[in-house]
Amino acid sequence: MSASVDVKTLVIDGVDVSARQDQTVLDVARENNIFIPTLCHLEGLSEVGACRLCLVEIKGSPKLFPACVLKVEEGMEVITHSERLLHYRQTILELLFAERNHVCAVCVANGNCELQTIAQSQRLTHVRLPYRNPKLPVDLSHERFAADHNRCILCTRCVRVCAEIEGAHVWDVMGRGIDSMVITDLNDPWGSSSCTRCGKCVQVCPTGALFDKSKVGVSHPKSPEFLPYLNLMREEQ
Amino acid sequence: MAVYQIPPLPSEDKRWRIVNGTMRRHGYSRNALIETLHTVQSSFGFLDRDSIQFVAQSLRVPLSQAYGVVTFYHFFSMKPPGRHTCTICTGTACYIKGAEKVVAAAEKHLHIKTGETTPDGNISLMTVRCVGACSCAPVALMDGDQVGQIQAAQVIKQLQGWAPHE
Amino acid sequence: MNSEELQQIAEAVRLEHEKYDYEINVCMGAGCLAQHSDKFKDALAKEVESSGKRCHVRSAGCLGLCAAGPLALVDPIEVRYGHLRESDAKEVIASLGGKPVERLEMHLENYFQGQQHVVLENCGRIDPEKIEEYISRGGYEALLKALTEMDPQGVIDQIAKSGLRGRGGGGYPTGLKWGTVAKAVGSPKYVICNGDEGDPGAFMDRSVLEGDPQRVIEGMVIAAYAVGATKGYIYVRAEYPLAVSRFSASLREARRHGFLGANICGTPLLFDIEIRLGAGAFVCGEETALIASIEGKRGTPRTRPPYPAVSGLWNCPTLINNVETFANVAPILRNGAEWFAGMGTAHSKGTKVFALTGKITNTGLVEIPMGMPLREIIFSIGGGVPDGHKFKAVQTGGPSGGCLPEEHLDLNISYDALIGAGSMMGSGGMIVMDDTSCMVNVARFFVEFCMTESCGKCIPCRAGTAQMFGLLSKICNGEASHQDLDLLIDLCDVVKNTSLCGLGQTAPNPVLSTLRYFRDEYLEHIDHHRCPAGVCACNARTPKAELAEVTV
Amino acid sequence: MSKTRLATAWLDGCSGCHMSFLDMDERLIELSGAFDLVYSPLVDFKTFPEAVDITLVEGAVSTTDDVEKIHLIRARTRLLVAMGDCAVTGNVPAMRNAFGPDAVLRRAYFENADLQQQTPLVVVPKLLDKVRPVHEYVSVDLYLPGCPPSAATFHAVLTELLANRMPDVASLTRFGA
Repeated sequence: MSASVDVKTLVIDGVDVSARQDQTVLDVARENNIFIPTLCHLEGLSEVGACRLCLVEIKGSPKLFPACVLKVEEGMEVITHSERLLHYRQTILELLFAERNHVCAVCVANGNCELQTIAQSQRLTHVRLPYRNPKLPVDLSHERFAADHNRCILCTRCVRVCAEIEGAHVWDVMGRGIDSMVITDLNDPWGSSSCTRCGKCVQVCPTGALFDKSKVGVSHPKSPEFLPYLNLMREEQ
Repeated sequence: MAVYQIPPLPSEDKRWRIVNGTMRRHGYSRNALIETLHTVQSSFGFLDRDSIQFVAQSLRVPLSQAYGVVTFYHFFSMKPPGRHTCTICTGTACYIKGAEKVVAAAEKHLHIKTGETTPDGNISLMTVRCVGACSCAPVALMDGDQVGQIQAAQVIKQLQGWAPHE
Repeated sequence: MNSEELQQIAEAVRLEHEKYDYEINVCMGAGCLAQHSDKFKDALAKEVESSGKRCHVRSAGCLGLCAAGPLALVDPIEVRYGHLRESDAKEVIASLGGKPVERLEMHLENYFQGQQHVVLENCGRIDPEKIEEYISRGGYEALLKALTEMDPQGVIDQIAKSGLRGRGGGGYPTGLKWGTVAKAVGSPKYVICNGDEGDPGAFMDRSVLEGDPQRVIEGMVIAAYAVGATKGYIYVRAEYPLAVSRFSASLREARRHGFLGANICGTPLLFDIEIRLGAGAFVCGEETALIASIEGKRGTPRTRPPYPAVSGLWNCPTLINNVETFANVAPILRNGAEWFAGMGTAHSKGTKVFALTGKITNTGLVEIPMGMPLREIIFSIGGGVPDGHKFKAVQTGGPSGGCLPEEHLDLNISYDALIGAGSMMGSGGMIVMDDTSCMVNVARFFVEFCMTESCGKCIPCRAGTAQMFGLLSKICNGEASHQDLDLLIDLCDVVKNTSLCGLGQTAPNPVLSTLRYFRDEYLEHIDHHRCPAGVCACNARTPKAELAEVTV
Repeated sequence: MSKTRLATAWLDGCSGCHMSFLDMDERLIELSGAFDLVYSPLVDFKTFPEAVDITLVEGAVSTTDDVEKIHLIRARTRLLVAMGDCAVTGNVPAMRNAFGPDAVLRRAYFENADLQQQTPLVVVPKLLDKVRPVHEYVSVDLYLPGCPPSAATFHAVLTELLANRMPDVASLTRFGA
């Protein structure tokens, strides 16, 4: 990195903070221990700005901005928590819970699920929207892992980690709209796909959609922390 | 670095050469995926596993990405079409002029839902989001020929005309 | 190609035309072709031959009133015929020099009075497949003028001064966009013409591409010169096969005449255009989704900034304008920015093409100066609502727009006025509804459209539109409560404010506008389980009735 | 001050919430001075009484019987608490929604039955097409997610409710807790 990086100062939730010009509001907020909920964002992967949970207000604009892709600007005044944002975040979480069959009580990720944790952090105690209860497959064909589409929130972390980090691009999204689904290869069973069995997708999956079969019935924490480190190692090489 | 080999044509079928021609014209560039899929569909009538795999591997596009593209665009079909196709426009102008009733009548007559083909493979019933002939609403494409100001009875009559003669 | 050569071509066409006393323009638009206008044209040509009359029969572009097709326009006597059959050819030719054929003639004084044709000036009057005919009507003069008399910044200044705003719906100032791309760092630069007219109920772009394709090419080349682009793409819906084939042929013609390729018009300008086919995805009208689609990927939008002007196709600076926007470029340079700015309102200049359809007497393409009251378009040009029915609403802006009631008919058409009333300009669909339409059902229709067209990338649009559709269906079926209505209104707010792209951000508009103007219809469905227009199958179901039908 | 009239009810659930409620153990005795238990599957009242202050409802609405019960409960209760994930979200009972009730009955009474394969038609109430959380039928005043909510959660919530305060549920429990 060149020595002459511009430094910007801005205000987040009333706190003066400084940032490098190439940083996002989310980066700076996290550096300063300001919690902004995210699901599709994961340090080490490209940003898609799709989960809309990190939307923040900027003073002077009626629009909301996703903090994960919002670059800092001099003098910017960011509000990360307000009644309005809380309501939007809760509703987005409700939409996620009602979209597929997230039965926390019998989910392999219960207690280690980012969706579940964020729902609690956003004070969500029930879902006003009718549950859609779609009939979705569970793919158990892989020797080590399994994919339960009932729990998938289409954050596409698996797609990105497989394409960007592992370089295999086995995962992608098929269909569109409410019928979208993550697939391996030509919608083949995971077990007979070109999967390299590296398991990165399982580690980055925020819910119980992708899991290690050996962890069924025991606690199944995910460890996506390897990503930034892995990227650093690559840059060094 | 290993030189990438374009996979051999899946069969002797001459249509594969047309498909290959499209890819060659675009220098086997990855961004020719959609153009090539159009060629496959216009040559074969639909896309199947083999054709998607052939195109994806020829253009060095990941299989899942190619499958994602095929299923994203509604113009692409992964089912072989019937001998005849009745496509009813469900754009706004057609909706206002009662296209829904025509669709319902056709579904009832053929005992299939839109997007399906009769079990004997004779007739496919489709809907389309606006063919841009809104002045003539409601509009249907009967085997590709545009018919304007359609009424249910008229469409049924045409469908009856397509019924196989024993 | 220089201006002398251009004049020679125009002169040759004029000389050719002087041989004739009459010219009959037979519409070869998709609408008329479907009604066999080609057979009529052949019959006409045969008849001319045998009659020995000095008459030229031309394959022309869209004449506007597709419902009355096949259509023909007789020049110079300005007689319009409709509903033509092969057998009518003899009579039409025989009448030349005498009285027009009464039984076929259409009397459309009101329809044309008040219209002002800029974009459509050639539509129906030239053979779209003959570049010479386009040139004979002033075609490519603007390009030559730009290349020989103006520098790129001068072109941008003219476009900016004209006040032209994007005709695809958003209304972004065109000059400003061009200026941004021109200043953007990076090469190559691209020019993209958005012909993905996905708005159901609109066919302006289709008619321009089929009826006057060279005009769009000229606009794109001028844009390329202005912003410094070397490569262009036009993205056309695969549902428009005729437009695709006409445009392909026109590209070849333009290349042959040196308007595309290297050294355009003898200058160092290098630019060429490639066609890319859409594949049935409304969301590809959104510029970042369209770019993804040209790159051969799923047409999912991405967050902006960066805007395509800075980082677009293959991360290079990219100018994206819609067909109608490009079609306005040549006339502006030809006639001057002041001429264009002289039409329209303070902030909406020029003309706008609308596809007038639905429950209206004269359905078809109309081009009117901005600022015209809706009432004039619907009741004067459009001839009002037929069959003794009562006007109820006019829908503009497609699935992103809204429905305006009677009391807003005196609104003057402009970008800002329409937004103020809860609708939007959109690409130009204008659908008239009468008392046989249920506004809740209309809202449900549009939400269903957005639901099936949602790309699925962001959750508010993906699941939000599906939930909105469910709630609207419940209302239509007469099964909803006031709580459901409140939930629907809340969802509209969330989807509008949190969706990633324009599709989701505007998807609630049809619901919000119908709620604003036709709330009583919603309440009628909820409180009394009945549909005032008799469209919805309200079966007055109560929770009790639901229990009774449960079986094991 | 008169004691709070408390009730608990059991729709389609596993009774785990009631078990967790009982897990309050000696704390239950401590709380019991403040309420009268006027109806509960834990005791032997036959009908749901009038003028109940607080009712904790366990379970989702999945039969015609549940629908009648929940409407009756709502009509006679001042503060209705959806207790546990089944009441709040539909949870495990709602997993049949993707398959439909027929598939469930076929599995239970035919495929897994060795003798007398038949669908029971009397005594057992009819299954609804879809299993729904309580708030889709009646308004709910407080949601207590968890499968089951822990005894500590129950204690904290009841302590607040009995003191006429609304508890801060989100800090105590979550879906699947």
